[in-house]
Amino acid sequence: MRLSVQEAAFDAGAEANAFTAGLSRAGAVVTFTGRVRDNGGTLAAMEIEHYPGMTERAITAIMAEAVARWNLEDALVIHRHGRLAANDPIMMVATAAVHRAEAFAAAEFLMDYLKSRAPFWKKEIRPDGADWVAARDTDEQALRRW
Amino acid sequence: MRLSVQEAAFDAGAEANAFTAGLSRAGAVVTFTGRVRDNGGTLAAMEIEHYPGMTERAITAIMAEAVARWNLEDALVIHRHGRLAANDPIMMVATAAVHRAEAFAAAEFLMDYLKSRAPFWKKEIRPDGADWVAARDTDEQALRRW
Amino acid sequence: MQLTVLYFAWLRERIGLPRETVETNAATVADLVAELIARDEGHALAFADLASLRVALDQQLAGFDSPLTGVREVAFFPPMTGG
Amino acid sequence: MQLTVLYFAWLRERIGLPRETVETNAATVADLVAELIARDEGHALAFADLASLRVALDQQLAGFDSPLTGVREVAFFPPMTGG
Repeated sequence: MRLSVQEAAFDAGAEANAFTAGLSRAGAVVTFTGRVRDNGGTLAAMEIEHYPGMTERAITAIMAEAVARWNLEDALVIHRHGRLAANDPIMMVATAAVHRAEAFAAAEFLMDYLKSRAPFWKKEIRPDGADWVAARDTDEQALRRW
Repeated sequence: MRLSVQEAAFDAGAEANAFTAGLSRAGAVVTFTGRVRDNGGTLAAMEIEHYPGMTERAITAIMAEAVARWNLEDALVIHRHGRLAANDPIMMVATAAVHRAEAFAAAEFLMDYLKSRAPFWKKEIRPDGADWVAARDTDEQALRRW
Repeated sequence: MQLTVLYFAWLRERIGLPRETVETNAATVADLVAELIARDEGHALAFADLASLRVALDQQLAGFDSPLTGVREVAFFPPMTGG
Repeated sequence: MQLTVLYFAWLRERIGLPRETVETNAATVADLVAELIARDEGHALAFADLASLRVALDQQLAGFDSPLTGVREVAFFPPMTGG
């Protein structure tokens, strides 16, 4: 199980390969990569603020819960903060399990919790201004299925 | 949308990166990679037989359905046939959508259909014999949710 | 009519060949299966449990009651195990 | 008691600072918020709509009715938008 909260960009494919290389019993690996949408070219940058310390605690707790609940072989979370450009990777999750149902469920669970329970806040910077991204009701609703 | 039915191994990370590089509006990329489990060291090899022609037709139809149903930005399926070793990648699916719910749902849908509706058959080769892998009831059941 | 009949996986192994050309007047898949079973013990054994078999007509999944009108390629195989 | 109070995102911008040290006898988060609102217009504006805010006590999510006993760090912020 590995967590990295970092400012630097990351190579999602290389991270997925490194994650997979350590597995032996896992038949299923699911990855999710979140990217900065360019919003039709109107986005100049995205700034991600976080709460150092709580971020790591919250995500580690969520990962431990996912590993136990779906009997994962391994799990990975990378989440960036700082200033990002359009089409940059923001974060990724990887889960490995014997069968696919567990790997998919755990990846979706991790994403739902990261969206609404990990202390990150996104700000969209446009040429004409900036706005904090509002939380989506559908993200809060997504938590209720777990 | 790209489909490759191939005997050669593939680099799942490199394929995921190439898939992602072509995207602009997609905020969410989900990948699934299926691997040969070593079954505690008892597996000598896995042989995958397929039905050339029908394989491509069936998967292309499933992909087109997924792209339309979840409004995907793009989709990728790679599936190998022939002789594979333990821990080899068997296949991968990648889906890209504006938001994560659609990317996850489409990837799971594609996997459920590939498992039970694409004409592949797996044979496990052990030192002491070989067995065709039996279809799992849970795989057939998984189709009913779509 | 002349049909190409394909076999895959353990069905192919039991029958002992991957494909054969069949001259038949069978109206449906089930009629064709009955003709194949009558051929020899290998075919009879292979088709002993139709519930464990699937059929595709011209590369489209079909049922055992499907008509063979216009069909050129019939494939029989166990449930798929891809992915 | 002395508390470190942290602010994030638009809450930090409205209050105009990322953290402050507060000397307080507030029993609960709600009591502390009432004291902060009384400080100045910036705080009052920032805490105008508690339903749009979240609170963490020593880096654990909590409710506005939570007691502050033993707590050293209180953080206020809008709903998270990670992932």
